[in-house]
Amino acid sequence: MNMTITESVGGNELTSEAEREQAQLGLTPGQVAIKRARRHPGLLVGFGILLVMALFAVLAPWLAPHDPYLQNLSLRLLPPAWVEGGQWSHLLGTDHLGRDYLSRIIYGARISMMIGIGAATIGAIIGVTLGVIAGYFGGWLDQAVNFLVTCQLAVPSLLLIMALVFVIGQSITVVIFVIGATHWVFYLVVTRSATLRIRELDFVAAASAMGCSRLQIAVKEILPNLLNQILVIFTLEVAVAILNEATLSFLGLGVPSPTPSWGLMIAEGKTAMFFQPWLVILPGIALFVLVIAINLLGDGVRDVTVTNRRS
Amino acid sequence: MINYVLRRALMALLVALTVSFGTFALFYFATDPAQTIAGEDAPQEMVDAIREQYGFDRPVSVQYVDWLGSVLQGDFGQSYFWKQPVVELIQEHAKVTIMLALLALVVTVVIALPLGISAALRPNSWVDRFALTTAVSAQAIPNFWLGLMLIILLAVTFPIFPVSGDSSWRHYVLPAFVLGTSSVPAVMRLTRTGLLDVLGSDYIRTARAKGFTGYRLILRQALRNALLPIVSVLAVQLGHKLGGSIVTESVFSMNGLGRLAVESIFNSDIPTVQSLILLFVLTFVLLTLAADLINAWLDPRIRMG
Amino acid sequence: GPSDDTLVVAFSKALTTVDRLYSIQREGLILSRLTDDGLFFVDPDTLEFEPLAAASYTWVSDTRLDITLRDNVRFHDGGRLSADDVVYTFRWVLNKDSDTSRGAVIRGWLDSVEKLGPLKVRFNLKMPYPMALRDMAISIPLRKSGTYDDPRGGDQPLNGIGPYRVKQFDVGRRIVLERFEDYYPDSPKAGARIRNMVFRVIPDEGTQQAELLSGGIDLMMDVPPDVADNVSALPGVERLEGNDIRIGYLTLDAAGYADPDSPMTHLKVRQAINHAINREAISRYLVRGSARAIPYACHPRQFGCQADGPRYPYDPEKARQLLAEAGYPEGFSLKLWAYREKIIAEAIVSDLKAVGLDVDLRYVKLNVFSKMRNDHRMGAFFASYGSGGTADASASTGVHFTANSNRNYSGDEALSKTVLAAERTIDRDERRRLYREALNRIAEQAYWVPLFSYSQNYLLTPALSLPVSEDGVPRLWQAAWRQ
Amino acid sequence: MSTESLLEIRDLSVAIPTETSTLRAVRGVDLELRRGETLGIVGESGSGKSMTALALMNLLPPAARRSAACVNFAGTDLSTVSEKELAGQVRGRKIGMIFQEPMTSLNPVYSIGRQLTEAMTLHGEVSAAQARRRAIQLLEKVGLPDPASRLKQYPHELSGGQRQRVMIAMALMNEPELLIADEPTTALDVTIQAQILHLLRGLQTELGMSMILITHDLGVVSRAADRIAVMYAGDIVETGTTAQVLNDPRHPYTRGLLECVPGYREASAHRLGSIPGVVPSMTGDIRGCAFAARCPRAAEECFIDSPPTRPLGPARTYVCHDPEETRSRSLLEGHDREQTPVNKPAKESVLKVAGVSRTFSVRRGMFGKRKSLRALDNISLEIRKGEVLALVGESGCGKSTLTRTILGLETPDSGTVTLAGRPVGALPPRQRARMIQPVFQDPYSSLNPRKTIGNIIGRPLQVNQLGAKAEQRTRVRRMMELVGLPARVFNSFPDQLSGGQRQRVAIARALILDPEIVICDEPTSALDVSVQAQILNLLLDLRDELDLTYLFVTHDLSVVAHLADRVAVMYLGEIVECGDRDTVLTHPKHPYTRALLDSALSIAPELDVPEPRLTGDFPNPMNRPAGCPFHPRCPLADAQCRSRAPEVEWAADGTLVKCWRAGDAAGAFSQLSAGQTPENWPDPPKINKEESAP
Ligand SMILES: Nc1ncnc2c1ncn2[C@@H]1O[C@H](COP(=O)(O)OP(=O)(O)OP(=O)(O)O)[C@@H](O)[C@H]1O
Ligand SMILES: Nc1ncnc2c1ncn2[C@@H]1O[C@H](COP(=O)(O)OP(=O)(O)OP(=O)(O)O)[C@@H](O)[C@H]1O
Ligand SMILES: [Mg+2]
Ligand SMILES: [Mg+2]
Repeated sequence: MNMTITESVGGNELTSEAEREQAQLGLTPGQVAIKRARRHPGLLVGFGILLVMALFAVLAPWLAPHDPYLQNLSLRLLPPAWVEGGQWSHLLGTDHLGRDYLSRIIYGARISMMIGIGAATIGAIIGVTLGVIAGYFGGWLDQAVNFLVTCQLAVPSLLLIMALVFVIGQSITVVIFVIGATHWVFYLVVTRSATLRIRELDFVAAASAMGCSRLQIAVKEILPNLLNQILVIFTLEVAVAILNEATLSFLGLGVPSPTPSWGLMIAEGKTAMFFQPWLVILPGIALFVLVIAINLLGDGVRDVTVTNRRS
Repeated sequence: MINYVLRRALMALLVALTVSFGTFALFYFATDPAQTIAGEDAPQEMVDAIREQYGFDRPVSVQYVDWLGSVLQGDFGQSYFWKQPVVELIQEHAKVTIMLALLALVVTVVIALPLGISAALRPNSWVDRFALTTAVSAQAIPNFWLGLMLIILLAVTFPIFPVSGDSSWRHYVLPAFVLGTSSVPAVMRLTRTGLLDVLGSDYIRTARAKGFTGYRLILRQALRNALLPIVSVLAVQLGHKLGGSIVTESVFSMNGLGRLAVESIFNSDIPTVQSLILLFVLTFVLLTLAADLINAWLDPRIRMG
Repeated sequence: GPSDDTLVVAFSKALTTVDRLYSIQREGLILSRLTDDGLFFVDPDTLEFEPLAAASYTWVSDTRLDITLRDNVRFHDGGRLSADDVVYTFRWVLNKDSDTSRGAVIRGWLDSVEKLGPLKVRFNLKMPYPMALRDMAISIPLRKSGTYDDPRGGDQPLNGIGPYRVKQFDVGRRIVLERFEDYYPDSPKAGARIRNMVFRVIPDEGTQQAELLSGGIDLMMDVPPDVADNVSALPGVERLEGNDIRIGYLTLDAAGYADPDSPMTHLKVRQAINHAINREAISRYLVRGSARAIPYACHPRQFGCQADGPRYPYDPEKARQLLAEAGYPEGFSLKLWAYREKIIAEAIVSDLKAVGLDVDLRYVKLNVFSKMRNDHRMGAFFASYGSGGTADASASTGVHFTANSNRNYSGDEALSKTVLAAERTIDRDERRRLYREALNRIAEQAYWVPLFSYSQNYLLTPALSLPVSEDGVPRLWQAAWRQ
Repeated sequence: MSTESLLEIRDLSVAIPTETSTLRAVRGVDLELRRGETLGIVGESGSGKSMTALALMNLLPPAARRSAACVNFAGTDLSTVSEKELAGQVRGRKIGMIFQEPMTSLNPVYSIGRQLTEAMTLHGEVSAAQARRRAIQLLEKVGLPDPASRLKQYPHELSGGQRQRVMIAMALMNEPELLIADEPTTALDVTIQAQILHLLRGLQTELGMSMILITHDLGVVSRAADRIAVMYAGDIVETGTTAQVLNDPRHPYTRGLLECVPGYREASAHRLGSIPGVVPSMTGDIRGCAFAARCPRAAEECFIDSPPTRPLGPARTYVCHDPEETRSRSLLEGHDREQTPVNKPAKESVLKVAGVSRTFSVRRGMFGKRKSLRALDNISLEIRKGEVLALVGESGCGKSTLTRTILGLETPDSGTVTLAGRPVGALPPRQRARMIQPVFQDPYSSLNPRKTIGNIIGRPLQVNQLGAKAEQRTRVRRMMELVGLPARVFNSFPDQLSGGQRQRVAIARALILDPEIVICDEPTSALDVSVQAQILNLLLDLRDELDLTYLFVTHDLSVVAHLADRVAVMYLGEIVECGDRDTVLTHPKHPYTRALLDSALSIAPELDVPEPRLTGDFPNPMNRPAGCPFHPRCPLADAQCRSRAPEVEWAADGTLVKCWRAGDAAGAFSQLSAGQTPENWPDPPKINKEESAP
């Protein structure tokens, strides 16, 4: 079956005019990337936002005004402070159980990032391993991997995730593993095709001529050349995983309550969305900003690390 | 070619069997469908009776083989939960989803292709930047949230469209838009990079050296090449929309396959889940096969090797 | 709306069949009260079981019940109800192959049915069974003789004897009812005012609200209190509130099924948990309306729900102290399972965390929940029970504490004997005594944390008047348009 | 030939803004072209040849900016004409263009016929039928048999040479006045190159076109061009007639380039000349002469002032300060090689290939069946200690597969490769690695771009666990010194090195394990002549110093003549001739060898493009012809050749030949050189041969 994910991710064109130019500039690939990054507004903005949000996530216990789990049933459903009926001690109001919404949103960044990074890491491990194996060893291994990919693609991934979470049970770990275990195709497709291309390159032949084992070649020669692309996919997959978690939680099969997950908060706010719209709008915005920042960063990384072809 | 199609069909079947056995086993070990069938407050006698009646007390392999046997005879079974032949159930729900998916595809194509093409024609221009911004934002907006916001805005605050349901064309506007925009970024980017690649290729330079310019260059030389990856991605997107309209359907309370699938899962309605998976897998494989065949028709290299 | 004399009601879940004999859903019950009559019915005000299609009944002995039918009851197809139809209906239910939803329950106590005359029927019971009338009232609608002969059913979706007849049934979408003009006028349910009723399936609550506001539906049931508060504040919406016989409770694994070393096997721990949960606040702020905290393992409106065993007021200090005494000064980890009312489950979790327990909320779907519960793999779970609308402690206390019940996590044999005895006795005083004994035992041992009774919230258009019932099941045949 | 000027370019510049600065790809080029004349533009890669050509028709990449004082083409100034007019009137009508890459220059999804005819119908003045007739006629003319049925074919069904013919036909559809051919033969095999050049030459004369022929191959221009412009770093540094420039080069760069070509001076007796460094990229402010940094004659002024244009006669100029004080300085530090190791006494063989065959199974297209592809067919070969064995053959004949098999990277289906008495397959990889090492063709793909140079060179030591870390480092440094790499690149990445430097890295990596045998698979074919010369010199020096044995794969016979001791000629997976260099090159016995020799273009301004003796393309190895695999292209083939494959034979002078008519061949060839055509030589392509000498 054809691989159908074809969006291009920083392909290493190993020979190009511009490389020669780079050569004469005498910069290492890393230096070139940094130099380009400095002039890439999307990347800078994305990185900036992400940095702030990551800070919030890490420092949540100190930055959040309240305990995100602390309920006060007599202060339920307060609107944000600037709306009539709001209180300044609860800047963004409270939820159904009288928990401080701002604190929950701040802690939500933690959950989202944890799940995003966790799931993307698991996906990367699975996808890259399978991709390199399929690409480098080929043959029946490739066929087997191909079969797995078809299975994975043919079943709507959300459905699969929901079924798995439903059956295994809801917890953050399960969500991370299930999302990770269903989001490796992109890694696989890209690393497989890159491996296929790289394995034909002469330096791989040179490595086996000097006595490297196949494993050494896969790990030491091929893998380093995939890192850029893996990094780009990783960032994009973090965003995808975050959105997936939110969607899952929204549908009631994500992280368990009372964990402050943005998707869950939207789901909980949904019943009241016509009357307390902020319950839905605020976590949505948080989610949007985080994901857009990650995507900007990912796109940026792709732009600056791609070895340029003729423009 | 027949060979090829057969090979693909076999693959689809294998995939479907693998996946369906997986789900079967999972559900068997983790849920009690009898209770859902009986309902929350059902007395225990009732639950036990149901369990026995449906044969849930038999070993998983027996149940699976049983199911498979009847499927092979063309009988997809009776839904545990809906107490209706699964085939009928699917037929009923498929209408909504097919409609929704096709409309969404139209939305995607109508937004993504012109954007992608104009961005590729003028890289780094404001159109390009606009397209890119659209893509990045559309990618970051949670789909379900967009749906909710649209409901708040266009169904409640300004009641232009109905909040939910699937009984008239107006019910489909918002969901199709929401579902359609979800694949705009991918398709748009692909169109853009694909067309850029083509426009930067040697044969386009040849065409220009022959005297082609402007729209004739695009239409008569570049389009067909640029279409190849788009056909594939659209097929995949359509496949995912058919099966994956879960979120949209639940936000807009539409009675389609996605919702059916979710409810069947929630209710451990195994015959329905199984049949749906079979359906999704076959649809997906057929769509990608169709895309491959279209591509083969478009591209002689694929056709003849 | 009143203009076309059509009442549109929202259902959250789709009905799979309109035949009550083959469904157990609550929606089915609501619908069935319109389309079907049984021999008896539950009086919405007193919650007593009264004759409906039956004109009268007599207990010939503890195990023999004779019933005389009304002579003017017609099926929707015009046929008259006769003893043959009643005998056919019950024999069909008793027949194992018929696979009706209630068959197993009825077979548990009913031995046989005989026709004594054109309008006279005799029921032979296997044992004394006080809930016989309830079962007939709630679960056995009368069917015309021969209804199930044709496996596909007739061309009509349902041939009942209720005040409304089914006109159209789109599975998963809507059900259209029409007033049955030949309904027997001496029925307590006679005199339906609204001509047409439509039940639309709208699973999503937000959607239901929007539809209500825009006039798409006239009535919304089971409205969460928050929503009811919010929506009723808007013009054009009315809110109704009524009792519900449903109760919420926490079951603790006192028997140590899931884990023999579970802290739940300690009485003090169970008592601590009872003290830790602020039922008053939860019922006041979260359940609201007529909801009240309940002290014992039954709904106060149920027959037999009178006890004087220990009560456990909200007292976190005491709870901590009890935990320490039980050997858990630092608390312990606990999985709390739940499948409905997530907010309440969360509130409970929060209360338990406050006394130092590390609680992991496992909120799952019913089929997973019941698998876990039936396999006795839960340490503690939050659940609710509606007693099938029955105002009798047998439906709550009985169901949860008999030895062979999967819901019973007490492992208390003696208790089980007590409740069983109460179910086999016709004598009302003896039954009261037995239930008091059982409820006191449960309270002493703190097998449960009885939480609260529920209330029902309805949202409706102001044009509609709807009397609320005591059991939480809306009596739509009494609905009418305001002038 | 008229002397009327067709094209006059004054001060043409092209600037390409890059991320960091502006690249000045073309800097004030002046050119003139008369009707019917062929102008050759030569220069190393990156010197701006293509940009100049593209600038003429304004087909530059979108970012590039063009400026010119005037581009006067047949009376119109192309620099001021609108894009619309350019597209409608000039491109494809008055100026035709052929590009370097025949593989990618045709649109893969449209048929040949459509692509040919639309070149005419696009401009709207001819009917489809007329265009079709013309297409068929032209395809016939460019030597594609059965042209009518070709029209339905798609580019991928044609070989590279055939595609290039289609490109030529396409460019000629509207009978342009000027044909620009940008490296039309670079990607093709020598035999095909000769055919294409000959074809172009003939067509040009027949149609009275002018032509700009862009190439980096001095041999090609020397034969095909009337006049030459030598380009360096975006500027023309010397112009004149072909004979003038090649026989009496004035610019140090031109002279340097010529010295670098193997065989320019008498074969193999000398080290090649070389130009140090690489073509600079012209960014930012440029002061002085662009060549100064590499010029052996550079004086102070060269670094400060732009060099003046010095006229030497009509249309003969060069751009150089030509400093007085360095006039005596020789361009060549090149010294004669101390000893000429030709015909050293044959030593014992170190590597033996015996009856090796290898068949691949490949699937073509989505619906295709697997087919077998016979890449190596019963190959036997022997490499002796200390010699250079050159392996020549056209692309796809299996050279690389053979080297990979020898290296043990590919397992043969049958036959054995014996290294020091043991089969390679049985040797533990590390032991094998210490005896035999490769140097590959593409210096860009043969180094892992993610590793530093030091790392790359030291990696074999690491893998084979030879020596401690510190020791490895010293060995790497010594090795770098030996191959002439500056120590400062130790921590650089391959990206930061030029092609020549990279190839040195590859050589260092191969040599660090002290192997006996080095397998060089076209180590210089991706490099410019100036760099090729450096590498060839280095390889020969190393051989003498380290007593190495080389298997040198190449398709360039002048390289073979320069360095080989023995030559093996390969055709379609078979060795068809193998023997001492001098014997093989002077008395070829196999008709294929002979054809290869004919096609190789040495620098000889006085000679014309030779008439190709070999028709047809290198066959697809998936459809091997029956009988002698060479017979469809062989001028001498007879019934026997068509039906039975020839056996290996040993000629009296110790050469191995695989040809039924090897005996006759020698005779046939000598007759040929006398100008007689044997019966069975095919007719050369039908084009008008009346051409005037340059
Ligand atoms: N699309 C492009 N974008 C940026 N720089 C380019 C582009 N194409 C070519 N260049 C640069 O312009 C300069 C001249 O390129 P040009 O292609 O004219 O060289 P050339 O002499 O034709 O070389 P070759 O023999 O490799 O074809 C080179 O430095 C090259 O790197
Ligand atoms: N791994 C492979 N699978 C299938 N076919 C192959 C493989 N390797 C080589 N071939 C085919 O074998 C034939 C010989 O290839 P090889 O690379 O040895 O030729 P070559 O003489 O080195 O050509 P070039 O001069 O282009 O490098 C070619 O037709 C090639 O397509
Ligand atoms: Mg060029
Ligand atoms: Mg090769």
